[in-house]
Amino acid sequence: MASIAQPQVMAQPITKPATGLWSWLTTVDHKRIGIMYGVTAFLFLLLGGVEALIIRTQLARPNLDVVSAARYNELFTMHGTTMIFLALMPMSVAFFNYVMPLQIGARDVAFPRLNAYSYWIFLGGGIILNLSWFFHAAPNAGWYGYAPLTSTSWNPGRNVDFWLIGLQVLGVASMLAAFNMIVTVINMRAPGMTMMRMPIFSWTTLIVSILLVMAFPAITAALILLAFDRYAGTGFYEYAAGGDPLLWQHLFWVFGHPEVYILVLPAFGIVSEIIPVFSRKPLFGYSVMVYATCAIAFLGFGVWAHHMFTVGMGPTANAVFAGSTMLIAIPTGVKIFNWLGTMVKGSLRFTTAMLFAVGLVSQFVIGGLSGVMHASPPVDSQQNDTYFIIAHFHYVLFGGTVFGLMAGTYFWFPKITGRLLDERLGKWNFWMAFVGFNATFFPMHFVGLAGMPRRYFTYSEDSGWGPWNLFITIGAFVLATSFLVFIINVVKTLRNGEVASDDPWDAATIEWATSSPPPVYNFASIPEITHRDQLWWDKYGDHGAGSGVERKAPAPKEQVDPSSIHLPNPSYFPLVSAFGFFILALGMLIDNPVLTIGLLHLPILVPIGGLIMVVAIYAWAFEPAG
Amino acid sequence: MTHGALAAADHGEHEHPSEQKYIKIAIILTIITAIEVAIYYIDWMHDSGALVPALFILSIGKFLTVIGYYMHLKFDSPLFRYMFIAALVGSLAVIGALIALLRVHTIDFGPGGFIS
Amino acid sequence: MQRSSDRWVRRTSARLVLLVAALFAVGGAILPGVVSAQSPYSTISPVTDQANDINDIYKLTFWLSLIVFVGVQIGIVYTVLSYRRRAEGERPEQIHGNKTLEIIWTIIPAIILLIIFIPTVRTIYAHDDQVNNPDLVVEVYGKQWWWEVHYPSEDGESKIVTANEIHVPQGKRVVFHLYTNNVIHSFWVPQLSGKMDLIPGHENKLAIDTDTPGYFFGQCAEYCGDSHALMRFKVIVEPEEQFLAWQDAWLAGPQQASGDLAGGDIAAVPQSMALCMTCHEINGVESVAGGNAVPDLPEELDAARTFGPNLSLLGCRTTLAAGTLRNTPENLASWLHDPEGIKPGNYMGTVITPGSLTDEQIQEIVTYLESLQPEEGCGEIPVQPGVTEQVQVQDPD
Amino acid sequence: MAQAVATLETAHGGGESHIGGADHSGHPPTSTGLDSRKIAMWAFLASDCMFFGSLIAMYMIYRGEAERLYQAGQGIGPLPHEILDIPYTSISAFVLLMSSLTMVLALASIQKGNVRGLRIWLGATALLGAVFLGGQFFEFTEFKHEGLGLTTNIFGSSFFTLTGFHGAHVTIGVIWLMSLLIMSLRGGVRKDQALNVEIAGLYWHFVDIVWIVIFTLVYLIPYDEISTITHEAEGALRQIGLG
Repeated sequence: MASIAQPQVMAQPITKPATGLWSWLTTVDHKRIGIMYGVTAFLFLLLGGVEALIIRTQLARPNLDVVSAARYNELFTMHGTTMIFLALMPMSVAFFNYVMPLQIGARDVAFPRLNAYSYWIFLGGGIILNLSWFFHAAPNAGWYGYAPLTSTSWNPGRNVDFWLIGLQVLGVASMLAAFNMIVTVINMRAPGMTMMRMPIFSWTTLIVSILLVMAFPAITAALILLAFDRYAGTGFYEYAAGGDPLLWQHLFWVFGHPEVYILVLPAFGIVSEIIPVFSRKPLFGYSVMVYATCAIAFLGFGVWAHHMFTVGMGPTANAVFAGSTMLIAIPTGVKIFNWLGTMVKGSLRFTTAMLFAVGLVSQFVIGGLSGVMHASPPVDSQQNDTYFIIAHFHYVLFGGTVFGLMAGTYFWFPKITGRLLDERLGKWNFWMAFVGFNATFFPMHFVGLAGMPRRYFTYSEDSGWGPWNLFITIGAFVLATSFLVFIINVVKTLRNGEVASDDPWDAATIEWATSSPPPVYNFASIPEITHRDQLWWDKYGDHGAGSGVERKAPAPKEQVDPSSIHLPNPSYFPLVSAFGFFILALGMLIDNPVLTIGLLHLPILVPIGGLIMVVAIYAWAFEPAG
Repeated sequence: MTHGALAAADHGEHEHPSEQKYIKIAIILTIITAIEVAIYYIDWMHDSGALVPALFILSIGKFLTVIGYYMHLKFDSPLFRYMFIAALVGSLAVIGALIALLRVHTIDFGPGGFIS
Repeated sequence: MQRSSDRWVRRTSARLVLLVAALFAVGGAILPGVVSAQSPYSTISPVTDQANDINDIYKLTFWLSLIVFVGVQIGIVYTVLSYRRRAEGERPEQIHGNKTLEIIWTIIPAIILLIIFIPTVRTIYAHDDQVNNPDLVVEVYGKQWWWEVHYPSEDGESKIVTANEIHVPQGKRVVFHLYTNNVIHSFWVPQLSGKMDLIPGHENKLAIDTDTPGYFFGQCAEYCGDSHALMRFKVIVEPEEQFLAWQDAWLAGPQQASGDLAGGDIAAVPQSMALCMTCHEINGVESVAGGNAVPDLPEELDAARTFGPNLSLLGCRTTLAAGTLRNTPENLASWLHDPEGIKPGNYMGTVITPGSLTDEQIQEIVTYLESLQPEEGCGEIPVQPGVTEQVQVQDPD
Repeated sequence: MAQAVATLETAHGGGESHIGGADHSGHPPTSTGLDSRKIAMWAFLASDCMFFGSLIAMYMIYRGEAERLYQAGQGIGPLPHEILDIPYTSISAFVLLMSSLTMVLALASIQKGNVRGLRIWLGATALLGAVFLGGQFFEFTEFKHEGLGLTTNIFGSSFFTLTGFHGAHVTIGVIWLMSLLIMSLRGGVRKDQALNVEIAGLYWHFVDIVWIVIFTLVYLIPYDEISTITHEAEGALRQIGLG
């Protein structure tokens, strides 16, 4: 009865996907929303990249004056904020959206309209953050906005307001998306897909979503207190009023450290899918990998104060957090070794996806090891807030996350578009990224050891940091060029790339069982799951090792009448409601008349936006879901 | 047959407490609240230092009663129990750590010149 | 047969590549580290016990990391080279895992981490203990963007108030008490010790044992606004006699060394400095006629204002504007001409803009300030071996 | 861990075919057999634990700070023990507690198909919620009258923020209950839609348990006592080197 539908033998697509702008604005299809997340996030990635290049140009030589000090501070704040909240997180969410429901054999996520809503709110938040440039008020207090530099006394402009409102909006989007993913993984799995048969990427989706819903409330609360400080004049972070600036740091890092795992675990999930496929071996120690992911997530909540070793927490707190931080290296190390174990004795094929995946394994190790160095508070007291730290977290977030996401893009691109990205350009892309990345970030270790603090808009000639900085800047431009190669590759592929079969990589998980790109309903009939790596099982059964192993013939297709397939209706209410939310948030930031209701003084746009938002939610609640 | 399948049975059919039970619980909750307020007014409780632990125990009792009976965590699928208890324990750990870390700061502005 | 020799060739070439790669990795990781040690802000050229303790742990983690790094990279390269797919139909043995191996590679990292953890904890507590046994306490107040330094006396009053250049005696345990009344800063002299933050409402302490004479460069390490990068300072470790002489000179207050000004009276501040004296102080100068006219600042800036450095003995400072300019009459003049241009966002720049002071006034002020020196001269600043320049400066243009 | 995973295992026996998706009741079968919306609500409540946790942590960190500043001669404004009205708030707490009872009775009614009972108890719950809110509004204006505003001192800031966000949760709850009531009056909530009521109920009870915590931590624990307690705790923490 195990039946994987083989859509390529179908005569024609049964349900034609709707086209046109309206169909995208009202879509609730997880695949389209995934694509929208991916494209938007990539555009923000380019924006953040341009900001980074300006930063690097300014630092190429001592005492340069490419941008002013104030503009430089805006640039690094926005670079960090953009990359974390607008590029890497939503890119991961793009994969959650597109791949996870296919991997678990669902027709869509649990709440399709909520999914669209998350995307539109995210877009609104991204726009709000970047609108700040046009109001000459780009955030300038650093991506972790330490109080009291964010207070009105020390930062009177609108800059910090754009940041806090933007993050608050993005937080709502992330949380809604995460609830959706949690419920989808728990509740929408195909028959027979037990948790321990679930593809490892879907596992990471679940774990990351749990991290999101547990970590974001801390920053939500912290931002609310900051908003009261700025808008109402309270003193939560003002020592003179009885407040404490360290409360901000603690609440921020209670969120901020799990956030690091939110950023990197999806990439781990992606390479855990890719390495087995291109090694033709199952993932080494699947269950240990699952437990390691859980352990990282769990420990991730107990290490936040290692960002604060120099604030004077006292020796015991420093020692405790040093210990918990070092502990987290253990499950991470297990992952690295298990990936290696997967490759050993495998039959390795180096597609671009595999190159990026192996690149992650090799580069993340560097970030992990430098992380262990400043897990020791005394060492951290020399490295904290220097370029050594910048090197460390770029090895984690670029060598880890971005490499992983690039690997995922090369891997699932044929599934998403039906065309294979060009492998020759892909290899150029990888090697340029690899060389550029190391040229940019490896020397930062040395500059950091030589004592160059981060967030310096300039430095003196005598510091001796000049030559390495020039080298770093050149590396950054090489790295940037690798993204140009990627864009060329995508454009070329979409125009006339090689058409992909349903299963171009001889993969293991069931998203490769449906057509490329998949039909709106994903699977004509929901596959029955009997094994982990179900598709390999279907193709090879219990064939052992050998040199001439043949794939099994695909099971005979099952005829399904598409009109019997139940799909959610498109809806424009998510867009309208998110628009209302956007207006509400904007009302807090730009000049508009104030409305007084009792004790409340609200800028008029706030209630208007709120009304649009609520009315649309009601309309949506009473709209037939389909 | 797993727990999940058990919970899959139509809602309302499985062993929820009866209405009488709900009312009994409400009476218990009211009594606990009354005790809480009453002991607040007993000087001995303040002086002996027993008040705070007593209040903690009583309110934890109320808390558990409401989530156990009114929110059906006692009867519902264990999934919900795991989700909520895990979140609760996690939050408590973080709150406890935050309080321990932040209550213990020295505010000593040093002699002279601080506001200069 | 054919296949196994094929594999042998692959493996041998793989080993060769590995050897070369490993050499490169080790060399590449260590050599530039040596270069990093050359910077005046180097974190790996310690001169105090505290910085040495830290560097010892750093070296321990560095070598352990290097071993793991090289090991893992060799593993990756070796695997990548040895197990390439040779035939399309090839299907390797389906290995799902190996309990023993997985336990081993859980335990080994745990042991390595324990090796790092033990000296870490020992150092944390040792350093924390040291702040309670000072020979000399120096209070440091972080400002936007400079450092105010107080040397408290027994009676609780600050005897000496200076800025940006911290004199300390050699061979003593100096404990810095760190405060701020504005935003967070971080006090960091890499060669002397790790950094410690200055946080509003908190008192943090940092101990150093000053054994090596010389001057050591410090800088702010926590982002604190526009000119965060221009908040440098210097710790000058000098023989005790010299330190005491310096202290005496400060207690005596400035003498007017230059005869250019009428009367040679320190209190005869040029009239053009009236505005300066609303924010700055000079020991021995009570106030200036008309000096109380505090300029109208925007409300939000007024709330945020920090006052300026004490200018007593300015003639002896090696640098101006928190270690960013060499102390020369020309640099002082260009600072007075346009503070904002030199240090973006600073409060003096909201009061003094180009044109606020005429060239004559600037000349008068420069002459007066540079003449603020003790009677017996400024005293030599010990030279730090290996560093040629006395100051880490920035081009005023 | 393993047990937690086990609870997630699918409930599908395997006999039934799921082609075509929806079953007759409009709900596609789910892996756990549980309704997705209910899981989502519990996930939300888990997350809200952390939200209120952060605010409560903030409150507890600043608890006693206003008194300390006052003693140091820098404080202004009413202090907690001068202004908090225990008897008044006890009644509020009782009202909210009773609303949990009416909520659960509303659910019990609709699960038996008793639409009339549902309406009565839903209405009662919303009314009790509104009474609680009215009480809070009166309390706030009274405090304002006595000189304690959001920005008066750190006690005012933390008190109004914590209880205010709880009040906002109650407000949303009341609106939700009213919406359900109106839906029911228009014939919308039938026995097979009891889940709609159950989910609203989960939210409502959660708001109630948050108040149980707030009532104890903010109102009942005496302010002078907590100061000494933290003092002792601080001493103990210092001894182990945390200070």
